Amino acid sequence: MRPDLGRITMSNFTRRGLLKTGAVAGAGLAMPTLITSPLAAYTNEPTGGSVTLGFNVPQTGPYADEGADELRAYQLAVEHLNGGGDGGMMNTFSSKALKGNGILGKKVEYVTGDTQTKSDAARASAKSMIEKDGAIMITGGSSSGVAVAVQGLCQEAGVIFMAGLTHSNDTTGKDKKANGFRHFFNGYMSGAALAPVLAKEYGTDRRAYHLTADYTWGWTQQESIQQATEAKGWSTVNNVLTPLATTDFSSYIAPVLNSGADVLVLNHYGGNMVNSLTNAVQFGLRDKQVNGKNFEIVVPLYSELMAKGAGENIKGILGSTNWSWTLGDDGTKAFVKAFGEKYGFPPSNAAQTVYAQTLLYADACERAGTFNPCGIAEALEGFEFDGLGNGPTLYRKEDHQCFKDVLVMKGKDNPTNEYDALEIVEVTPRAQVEYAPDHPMFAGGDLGQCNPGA
Amino acid sequence: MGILEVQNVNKSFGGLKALQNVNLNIEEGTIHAIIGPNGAGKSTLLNCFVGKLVPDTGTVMFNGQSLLGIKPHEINQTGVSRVFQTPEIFTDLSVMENVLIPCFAKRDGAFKMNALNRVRNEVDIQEKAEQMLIDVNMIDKRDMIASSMSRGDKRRLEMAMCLAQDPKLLLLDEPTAGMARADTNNTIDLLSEIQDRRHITMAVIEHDMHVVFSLAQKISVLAQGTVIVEDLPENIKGHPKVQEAYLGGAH
Amino acid sequence: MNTFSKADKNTLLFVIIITMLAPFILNPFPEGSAMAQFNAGYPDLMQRFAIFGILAVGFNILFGLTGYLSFGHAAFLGVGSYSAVWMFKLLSMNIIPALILSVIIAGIFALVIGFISLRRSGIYFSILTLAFAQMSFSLAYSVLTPITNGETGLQITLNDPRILDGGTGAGNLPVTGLFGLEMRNTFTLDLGAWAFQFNVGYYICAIFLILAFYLSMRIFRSPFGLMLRAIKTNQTRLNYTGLNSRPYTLAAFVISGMYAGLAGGLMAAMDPLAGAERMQWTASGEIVLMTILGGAGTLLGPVLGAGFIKYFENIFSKINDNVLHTWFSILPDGLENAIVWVLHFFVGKGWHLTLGMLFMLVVIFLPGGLMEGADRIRARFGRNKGKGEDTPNATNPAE
Amino acid sequence: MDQFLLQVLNGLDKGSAYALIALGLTLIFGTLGVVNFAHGALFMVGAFCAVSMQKIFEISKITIDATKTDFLGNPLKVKTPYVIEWFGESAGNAMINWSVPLAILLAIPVMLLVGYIMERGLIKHFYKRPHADQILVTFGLAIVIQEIVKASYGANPIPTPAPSQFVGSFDFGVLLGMDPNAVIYPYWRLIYFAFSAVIISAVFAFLRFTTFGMVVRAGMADRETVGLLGINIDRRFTLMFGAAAAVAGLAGVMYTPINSPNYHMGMDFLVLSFVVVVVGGMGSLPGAVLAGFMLGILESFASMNAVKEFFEMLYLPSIDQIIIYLVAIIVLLTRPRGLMGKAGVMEE
Repeated sequence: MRPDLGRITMSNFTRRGLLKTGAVAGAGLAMPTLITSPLAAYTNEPTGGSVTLGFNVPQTGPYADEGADELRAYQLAVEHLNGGGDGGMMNTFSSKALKGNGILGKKVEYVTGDTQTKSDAARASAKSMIEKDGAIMITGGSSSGVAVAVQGLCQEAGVIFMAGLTHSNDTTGKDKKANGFRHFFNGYMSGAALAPVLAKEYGTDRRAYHLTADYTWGWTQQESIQQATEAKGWSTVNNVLTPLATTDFSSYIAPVLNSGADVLVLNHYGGNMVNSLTNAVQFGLRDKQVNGKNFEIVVPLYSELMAKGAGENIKGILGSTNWSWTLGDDGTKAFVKAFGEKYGFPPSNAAQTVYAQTLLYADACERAGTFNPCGIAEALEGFEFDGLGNGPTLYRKEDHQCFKDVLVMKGKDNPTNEYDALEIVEVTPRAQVEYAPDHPMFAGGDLGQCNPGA
Repeated sequence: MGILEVQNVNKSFGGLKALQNVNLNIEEGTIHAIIGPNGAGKSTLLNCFVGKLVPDTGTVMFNGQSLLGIKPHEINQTGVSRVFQTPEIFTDLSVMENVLIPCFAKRDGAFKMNALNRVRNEVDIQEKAEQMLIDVNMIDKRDMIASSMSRGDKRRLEMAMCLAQDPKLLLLDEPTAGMARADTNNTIDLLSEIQDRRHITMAVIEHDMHVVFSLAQKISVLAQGTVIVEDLPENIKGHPKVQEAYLGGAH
Repeated sequence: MNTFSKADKNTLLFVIIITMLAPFILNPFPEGSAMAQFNAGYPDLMQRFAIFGILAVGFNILFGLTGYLSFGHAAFLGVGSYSAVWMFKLLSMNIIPALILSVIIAGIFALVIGFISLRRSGIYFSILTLAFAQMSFSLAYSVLTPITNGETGLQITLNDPRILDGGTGAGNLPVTGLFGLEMRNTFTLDLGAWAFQFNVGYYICAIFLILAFYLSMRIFRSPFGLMLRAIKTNQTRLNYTGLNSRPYTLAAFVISGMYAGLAGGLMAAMDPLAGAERMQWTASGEIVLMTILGGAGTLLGPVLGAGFIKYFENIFSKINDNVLHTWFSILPDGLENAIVWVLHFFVGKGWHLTLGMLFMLVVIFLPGGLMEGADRIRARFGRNKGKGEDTPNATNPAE
Repeated sequence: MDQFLLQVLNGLDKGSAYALIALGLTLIFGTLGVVNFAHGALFMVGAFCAVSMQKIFEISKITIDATKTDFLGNPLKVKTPYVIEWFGESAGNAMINWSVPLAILLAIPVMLLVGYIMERGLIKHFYKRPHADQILVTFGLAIVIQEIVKASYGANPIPTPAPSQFVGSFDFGVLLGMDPNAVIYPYWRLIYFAFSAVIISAVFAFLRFTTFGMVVRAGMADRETVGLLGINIDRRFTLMFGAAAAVAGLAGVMYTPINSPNYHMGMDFLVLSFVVVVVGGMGSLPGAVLAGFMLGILESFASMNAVKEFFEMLYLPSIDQIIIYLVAIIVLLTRPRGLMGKAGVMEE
């Protein structure tokens, strides 16, 4: 017997959830029971009393601490979704679809994996969640390389991807996908938010020297910042690309003072940023005067962990973040309270973004009344909401990018405690960081169609 | 005309003159012994024949072809094989495999060993290798790993490997060093038998005079980097220069 | 015409049976049970076992036979992946042209790098290969972004030309296949509480693994293989046997580079993405670890080592505290928390620690790698040479 | 010219770190014949000695200040380091300020102990094992050490500043009659360079002029003979391993103010330092030092804009990405055993 391949083709990705209940007891080897595809409308359709989410974060490698913080926020979100704890931001969220009884009445379960901050490992981990654990949504990550890679995978597999920390323009630009959604802000928004503040604080007649991590994220951020600052009257003296593996930036920083520049922009992230900033301060750049002005350093993308790693060196340095626990709105307060009581310290902006993403996903399921990725995508596209800490926010239909206020932060001169390294300089209103979906920096991509798998 | 002609070979290491104007002529089909006290330059001379060392000046002609400036494996392909003082064998391989390699090399030489045929399908090669092991009396050890054998066995294995190549000139560096008397005699018998049967020219470095005088048809005596005497064995015994070299005369 | 010994036939049969039945063997625990966490029988991981098996088998032809320790083999894997993805982008989603190109391109790369690196031996050779691979990685990550798409990795997109298939233009991304048979197709056999997954992609990989294994076995038992082992043992004697070892080592290097290229191509065929990290020195190091851990110079060892490392990476990293709590929930709370607290250093985010400790244990107690362990177990149970019998030097640690 | 001078300074500084690690690697390889992949981890452990010293000084008495609140609105816990409590404000603060240099006092015994345990407990059993096994077991050990540090201190870099007296940079330009700010160099990096010069000289002097050193050098040349002379070479080798660990550890301690230490800093350095050792020539101490400084300086030059642009014209963009490896390839192809390697060492 040679079965028709078309009929044997059961699924593109398997769904354990389905099989768990559909299992036929006592089937003999001679007569295997084949489940046929029409039973499932989409990949990993949950059939039991629970639904599984996949939290894919870096647990080893340089971003492990950031991943750990994301994981804490995810666990908190699951607790809140299942009706545990005080409900956190569910109480302040403008949409009231979530009832604390899981998602669509199903208890929320989760699996975790290690991205290792490598696109290969991240995809392997996500695949195992989809194929083995029956995860219906993948979320997490702390670099754009991983986000883009996993987003592509989720598109192929037919599950929703709720991006974690990814700041590259490409995630919702050149590499955007119909099944992927980004809450975090991006390089363009950093530039748009920072430039006016920089012009205000340091004047419009400044000469900037860029040090840029030599890969796509670095390039897009540098391009964004350069464009935004030049629009304010700044000039760009030089842009030097630094190799990925650099740990000691001294040879890149040493020539800066003598280059005629009076501002140094460090387009680095994570360990690279901690090192380049430490090195720059070591050289005493900030104590110098160039062109009759105080020499300044700018770090366009800040995070709490990086600030912690750089210690004293960040004092007075400007940068941007997605969110800060020091904000005063109700959503933020509720989240900081829930998180702080559970873990004993305030959440990072990575934690907030993944918490928000989880809630947004769950809410979209409730509003769509289905776990079908296409239904969810429809519910999220053009969704306007508030109460998740960032003020009124829009999930734009055209590129699945969230638009919300962006914070410009500054290293605090006299922090009162160890979590208080950064202070808010300005909350840049959403209108100021918005851009057209076909902006040249985001061109070249295509969302495609939502893919429900199966 | 000898098969190997060495003329005016000089070799020095730094300030040390290891070989000075060495002249040597090995006749085809003979066993030629090179003797001399320690440090006389015997091994250095052999190294110059196989391409391990290149003489500073002088010529080494084998079968009318210069051996200078060509690589060791190319020298070997012209028909020069060498047994080392410390046996150079494939210690991780079995005895049989050790002998198989020169058998294959003899046939293939250049790069064309079949990557997909099985070793044991090559019946003629197998037979030849077995014959070599029978010749050196090691056929019962064919499956032993070479590293686990005694030094004497290793030496005989190396000899089998060299013979498997059907060399025109076989260089032996102290073939009986460290062997028991019985083994030494076996080796002497083996070498003279091979020489009788296959007419392979041999150059032997040896300290054991019993071996030298049992085997050699001609003897060169090396002292302080020069050949002081080259003559028939019977003339070497009692030669004053030789005695002087060994007993340390006035120099 | 080419007869293998009985032991060899058994080894090959063993490999065929194991790979064909892998969906059963790797899924011993019923769905939903606490132990199901340890099941490895899902398509992605099974594919990885087979692909890294091919990679390690190929690496073993170089390292296990000649003793030349290449620290840059991941470069060939990466090159293979990039070639395959470019074939998907330009030509067709059919895996055949992609695999052919990845093997050829990796072979050319190996020829160039090998030709230069093999001028040196020992650690000098290792560092030369490392330097080439690191250069490839650095360039792929940044400068060559137009070709490699840098940090984010090369993926297929909707507007690729795909001359043979015709660009899809809109809608969903096409999937890789073999004349219409999609790699991602999986059919599931439901037996009681068990669900076994049979994936097209896995079986393609498995067939390639068997072919790769068979070819490596042929090489091991051939005069060429004998020659390579001789190179490892004593190059001096080889030279004085009239043989120039360079062409043989170069051939071994290129063959093993082509194996790596095939593995890279298969990786892309299973999941059309090629990332630069695939070429990093850590990836090369992983290949070395797999081979030594399993038993360098043995036939089966490298496959075992590859499976061992990939299993840890994919299974142990996913055990989080939550899972631990479910396992020990029957225990009294205090004890449960204590056990979970201890264990959580070794699983989940601590899986590297477990792997590091296991490396040490294996190397300390099993100098011949896992194969030595297997041999010892076989000896213990008195089963005489049958399956998995290897070269005579199987128990000698490789250098 | 000024740029050139600046990059020479940079290169010497980068080179110091490379040379120190390569020196330790070569000591272990040369004396014990062991390829130690855990050497980077020893460097990292040294760096975390500095972190620990700082943490020790910052162990605090916690008092509740009811007048203030923390971020959750609970009464604020005020921390007063015990060193301030015990030694008074100024002395206590000075100790915290000087924690990195003071960490040397902690690092020496810790590193000697770590080295001793490592050699007696593990490495000893691997002297006769193949190099591949040594690499694998020390690599496994490196992962274990690294993961233990990660579990105790986290993955994020931990700032360990130099004493405030050394913040800022020295202006060589003014000294040489150039424009101010043309050639500036941070004080701490100058100290690091001087420090490594002292350590390197000390190691060489020790090997050259002490009996102990002579025996070790003899042992490096011919272990068996020295053993036959009735000298307990094993014990000396253990000490040697401890000393190599201490060199790596001290290099790590002093490095912390330059870059905040993190748990994987050892791995970041490891491959590079192997390249340095091999370029210098396996088993050669002067070779290791020479190659360390040479690669440091070349790497610094490669980062200069003019150099980058020049190579871009030759279709070699981002030369700084690959310079080290390119140089390694060129050196190894022109000099078979690196700059000063000995024949027959690790060549099979």
